Amino acid sequence: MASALQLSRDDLLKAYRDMRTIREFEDSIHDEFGLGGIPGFVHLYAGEEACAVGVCMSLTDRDAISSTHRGHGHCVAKGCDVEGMMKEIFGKRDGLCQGKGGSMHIADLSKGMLGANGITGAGGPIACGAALSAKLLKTGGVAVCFYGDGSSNQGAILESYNLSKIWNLPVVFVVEDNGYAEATASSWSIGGGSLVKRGGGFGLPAEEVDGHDFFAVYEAAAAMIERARSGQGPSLLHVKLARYYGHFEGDAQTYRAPGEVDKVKSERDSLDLFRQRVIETGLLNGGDLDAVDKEVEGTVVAAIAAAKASSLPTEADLLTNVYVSY
Amino acid sequence: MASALQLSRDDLLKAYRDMRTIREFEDSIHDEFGLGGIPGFVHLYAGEEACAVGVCMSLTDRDAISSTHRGHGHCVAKGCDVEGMMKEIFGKRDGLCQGKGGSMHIADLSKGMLGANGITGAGGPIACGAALSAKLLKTGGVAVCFYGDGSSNQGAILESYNLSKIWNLPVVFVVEDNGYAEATASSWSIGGGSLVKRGGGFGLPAEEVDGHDFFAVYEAAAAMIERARSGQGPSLLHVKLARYYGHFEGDAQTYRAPGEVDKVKSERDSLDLFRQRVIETGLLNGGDLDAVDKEVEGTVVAAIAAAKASSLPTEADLLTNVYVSY
Amino acid sequence: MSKKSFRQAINEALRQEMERDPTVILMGEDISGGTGAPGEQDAWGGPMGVTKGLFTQFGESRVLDTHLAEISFIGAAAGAATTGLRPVAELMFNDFLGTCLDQVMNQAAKFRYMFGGKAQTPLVIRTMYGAGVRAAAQHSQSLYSMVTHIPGLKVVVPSNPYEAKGLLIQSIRDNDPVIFFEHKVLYDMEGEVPDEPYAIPFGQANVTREGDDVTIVAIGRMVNFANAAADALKRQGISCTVVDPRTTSPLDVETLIETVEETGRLVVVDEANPRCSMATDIISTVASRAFDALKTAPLAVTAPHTPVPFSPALEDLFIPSQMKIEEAVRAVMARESNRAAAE
Amino acid sequence: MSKKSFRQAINEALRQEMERDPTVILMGEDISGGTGAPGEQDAWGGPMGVTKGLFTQFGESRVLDTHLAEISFIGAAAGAATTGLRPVAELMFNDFLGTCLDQVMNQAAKFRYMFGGKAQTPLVIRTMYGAGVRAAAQHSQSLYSMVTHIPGLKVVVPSNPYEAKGLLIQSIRDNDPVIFFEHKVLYDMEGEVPDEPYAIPFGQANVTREGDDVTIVAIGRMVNFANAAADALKRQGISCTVVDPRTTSPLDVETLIETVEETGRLVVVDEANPRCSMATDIISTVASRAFDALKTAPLAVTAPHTPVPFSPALEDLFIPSQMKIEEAVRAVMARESNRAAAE
Ligand SMILES: Cc1ncc(C[n+]2csc(CCOP(=O)(O)OP(=O)(O)O)c2C)c(N)n1
Ligand SMILES: Cc1ncc(C[n+]2csc(CCOP(=O)(O)OP(=O)(O)O)c2C)c(N)n1
Ligand SMILES: [Mg+2]
Ligand SMILES: [Mg+2]
Repeated sequence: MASALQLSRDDLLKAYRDMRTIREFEDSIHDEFGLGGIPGFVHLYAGEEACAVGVCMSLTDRDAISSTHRGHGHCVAKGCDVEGMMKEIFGKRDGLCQGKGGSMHIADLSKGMLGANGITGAGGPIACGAALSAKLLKTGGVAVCFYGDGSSNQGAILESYNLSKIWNLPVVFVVEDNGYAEATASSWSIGGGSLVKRGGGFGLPAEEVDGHDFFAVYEAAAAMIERARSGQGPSLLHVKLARYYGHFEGDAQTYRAPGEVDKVKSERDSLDLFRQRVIETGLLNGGDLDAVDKEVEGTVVAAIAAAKASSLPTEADLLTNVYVSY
Repeated sequence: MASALQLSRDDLLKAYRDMRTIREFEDSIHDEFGLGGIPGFVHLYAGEEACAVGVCMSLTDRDAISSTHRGHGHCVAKGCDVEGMMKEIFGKRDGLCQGKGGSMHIADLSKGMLGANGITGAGGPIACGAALSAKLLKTGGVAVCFYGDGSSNQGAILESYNLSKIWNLPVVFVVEDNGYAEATASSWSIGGGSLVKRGGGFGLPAEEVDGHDFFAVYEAAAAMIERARSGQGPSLLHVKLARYYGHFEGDAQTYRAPGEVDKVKSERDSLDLFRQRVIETGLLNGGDLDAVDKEVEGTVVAAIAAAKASSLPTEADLLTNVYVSY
Repeated sequence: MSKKSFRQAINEALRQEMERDPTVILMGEDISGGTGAPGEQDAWGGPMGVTKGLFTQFGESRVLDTHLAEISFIGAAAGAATTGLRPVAELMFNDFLGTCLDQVMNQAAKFRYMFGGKAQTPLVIRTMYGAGVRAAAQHSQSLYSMVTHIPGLKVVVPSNPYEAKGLLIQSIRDNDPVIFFEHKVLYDMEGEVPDEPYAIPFGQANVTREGDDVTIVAIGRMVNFANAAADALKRQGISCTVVDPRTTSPLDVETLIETVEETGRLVVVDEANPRCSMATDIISTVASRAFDALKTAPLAVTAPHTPVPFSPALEDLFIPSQMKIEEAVRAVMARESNRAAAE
Repeated sequence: MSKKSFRQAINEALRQEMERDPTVILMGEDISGGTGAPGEQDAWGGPMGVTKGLFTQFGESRVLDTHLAEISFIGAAAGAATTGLRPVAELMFNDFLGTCLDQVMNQAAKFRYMFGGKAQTPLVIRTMYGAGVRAAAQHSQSLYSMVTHIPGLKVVVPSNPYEAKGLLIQSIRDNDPVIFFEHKVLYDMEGEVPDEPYAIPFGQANVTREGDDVTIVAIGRMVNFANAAADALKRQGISCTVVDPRTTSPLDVETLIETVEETGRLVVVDEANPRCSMATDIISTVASRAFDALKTAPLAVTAPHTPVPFSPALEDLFIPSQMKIEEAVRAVMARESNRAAAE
């Protein structure tokens, strides 16, 4: 099994940089949204960084992921350009999707990022399709489907478990169980209470993992990805974690227990845990990490400035790209 | 637990009569279809009688069932009028659905028969809805959802498992696993291979039962129905059985093993097994059963004659019943 | 009578019908909110707060949070409707019809006909539609045309708070499956709404402006744009009739024809995509049934044949505007038809 | 060139495109048949035998039986199409669109636009539509209007074997998602079909009859009824142009307008339900864009606004017939429009 502690210094720095980038990106968007600069619905990934990054560490551009309405973290982890993402979220013409997609539809197919998705669970079949392409075209690629605890009850996801199993597809299902679907608790909404058993009911090897612990996610996901890559078929990773912000920006979150998020932040923050672990084990030192923090802050500040400065799409853009032009 | 051997003489005679009626009904339709008298698609239930009857023995009119494209057996077992069914299948105006539904859409809501259904798996949510009505209106009723092995992979069914569990609905899911969905084997199409485990993945108590054995089905179903009725929630019964005819009338069935059906007919026929069992145990005698055979033959012959003699709908019927008239 | 928002009007209609009839229940994703959670139950009242307070008043056997899985809960609402309840199910965004259309189209809509009139399905599906809040391609569509195509469904598209309350009450009392479309931009719109319950019958269009020159037929939110355009045009010397069909199925064809017979000109305003839409439906109906009354070609003001773009710069161009309606009206006024020339 | 059935024409198109391009794959329920079973694999070739033999020729990595669950396999086809394959997925009956519409409408159709042009989705969904075989309400619908409403989808409705082969080859080569509608009653229809591959471009209508008096536009199977009606009417002294649009999206508006400019009269024949349909789409388009060419009101011959009834006695009344088309043509010829009177 892949051991996270055997990761190279560069890999560890990349992991931290990606996690830090996601955090910084989301915190900044939270602020900008508050100031009124960002249009539409925004769902932030802050708090869940170790999942996207821990999983995507084992993927390259030939591998594909399908994502969710809460997709910024997956995008960063899969290598999407941060400035392009920011421009997209601001609705600008040189955003990753020319401003036509927005937060809920960021995609970069060249990176194997098949799209955030406004339809919960819809990424299941899409990931199966990408896995089918990888299998039949023998690219050696795999596909990862990210989705939430609430979305795990969608027919689209449940059918995909079965299809992936009987077609023996190289796909890994990663449930990001942050305890809530909007305001509804996952402890209530998941019949039977165990997604590991749920996976087992479809013949999927399944495992639960602490989603605040990058190393735990990385190791569990790497094994499942390796399993898929070597032709042994699909599996399911149940990742327990917490979101730091509301369901969407504007959510008053009265359904949560008082102090719930603060407790996670102080005890189980993924960045803190990572920092602690790498310093304790001597893999990196505080200075390394501080340098990344600074670098990332600069990147995100620059991305926001660029996004604000860049221009909007124009009337001519409205009608293009409905169909392929011949 | 309800023991089938404690069933009254009347109950046993009713069970046999219903099973025999289904067999006779289906065999006759097979013949009539061959002669060209029956329009459209027809899916026959012959061979699976012990399931519909074994389950419906524990239901009354306040209980509801949702059925499938292969619905004649469920209709008979739930008390639909045989002549009305036959007229419907022939497309006649005084059929159970005025000739507008046909074989795939026979319903009789007054009997709690919510409809055969041409959409595989669609009965799952409908049964949940009926169970919700029973629960909220406190009728004491339960709902049973019949569906096939192939249909068991539909999102509609899989979501229904979860909904019934978290809403604690009085519903029993009865999978009729006849080994095939059209020409596709259930041993291939069901990921993980076990519907008992599948049910477990949603927190549903589940059990497998021999669907040729009326007594086994009756006992297992009665326990699950009782469980639902007493407020303990949903469960799943995986019934293994065989269909005697093709998927639909006209299916050449080259996907089956040679002699496959003959073997079941000679060794595990539900009517033979029932006869053997009740005679062995002295609950009924051969004469009782022969009398039923004769009675049923007369009923079905009369139903066919009546269906042939009755009149077709007319132009005025085309536009009625799209909406309720006020 | 008092000023209420569209949101309040809907909430009040639900509350009053639930008070009147114990078989009316609500279900949907977070229509209460907080189920199973450690904090407040009734935390959301739906994503827009439309059902807020109803859980507190009616409890968990009347206001049911569902899991996040539309096939099953929309289908369960249909099944419950045929077995004694009158469920009002919330499909959060009409864009999610794609996840549960079978239960709407092949089940609820067809039960009655398929079963020879023996089933009754008093189901209401409330759903949010429309562009304008930068919610992008999968949360901004206007899909009433799609369900209007399907026999057995009744389709309601209210244009203001008064209409919303009266039409929703009628929807709940109706014994057929009804899809009730709420435009997300209208929730904060205010208007006079009677405090007592009242029902607005289906299939009776509302003529909101009367004029001689052009009939403008508009759907849902667009009625307000059409009214504003008509008022502006009046100042420019063009007098318009504005028709709000209220329900697209059944459609009040008579009123459409009558008003076109008076004006001789037709502009249809529909926020939906243009192909096989209500815009084509209304123009086709008038062209087929009131052709001789038409002085010139009818015109449609619709969204383009594109998904809804995210960027505000594009979305604003996507949505029909008062300006575009005025231009369309002036265009039909300006057209010298061959017929007019021949007369 | 040789006589082939509609079924054979489709099978040949699939075979030739699969031979030409190794990324073309097929998937669907029992399109091979027999997967996992003890007897023959390739036992079915789809429920109508349309794909029969392709499994035997191309094997299990090109012809994939699916499980019975449309959301996932139709969605997988969409996902595969964006990642290098060119899947032709069979949705057995178009009535099952309700089970998987989200993947069609919100995913495949929108990828390209939503992602700023960066996705390409060369997906074909073959599906069976139409009434006529007593398959009742859930297996007999004609739902091309519903998908024509959705931007991003191309919609093809072939009327005979020649059209089927050429349009299916074009569908497979096209880089957009295409929904290909096959009328179940046409599978046994025979016609001359070239042996070699050929592609019929989208958006170019086929004028199957030329005449002076009335333009009949008909969709899919109805083209054959329209041709027969035109031939019969010719003997009655009425000369008709018949237009087969071939694709409802894109629609060849120019040919519609040109032919109506020649004849001045329009009858549209559409087997689908009438509301928000291709019938209304075509009438509305012509009324808006060629109003002055119209001598009299256009007329639609469609199914009624009801589900498809089972009983043969009713289903035969449900489907537009050659007789009804002839009646409609005679009716538009007889109408003395005010305009004509005024001229
Ligand atoms: C088909 C569909 N139904 C409902 C919604 C509305 N919705 C958006 S996100 C969400 C909750 C998702 O919960 P979960 O899957 O746990 O993901 P999380 O937001 O917690 O990351 C809901 C109900 C949707 N987008 N799509
Ligand atoms: C949604 C949907 N997809 C496909 C079909 C076509 N179809 C009808 S029956 C059937 C097989 C059903 O198999 P199973 O559930 O095992 O039931 P059985 O026929 O064996 O009783 C299929 C694929 C359908 N009717 N509905
Ligand atoms: Mg969640
Ligand atoms: Mg089966």
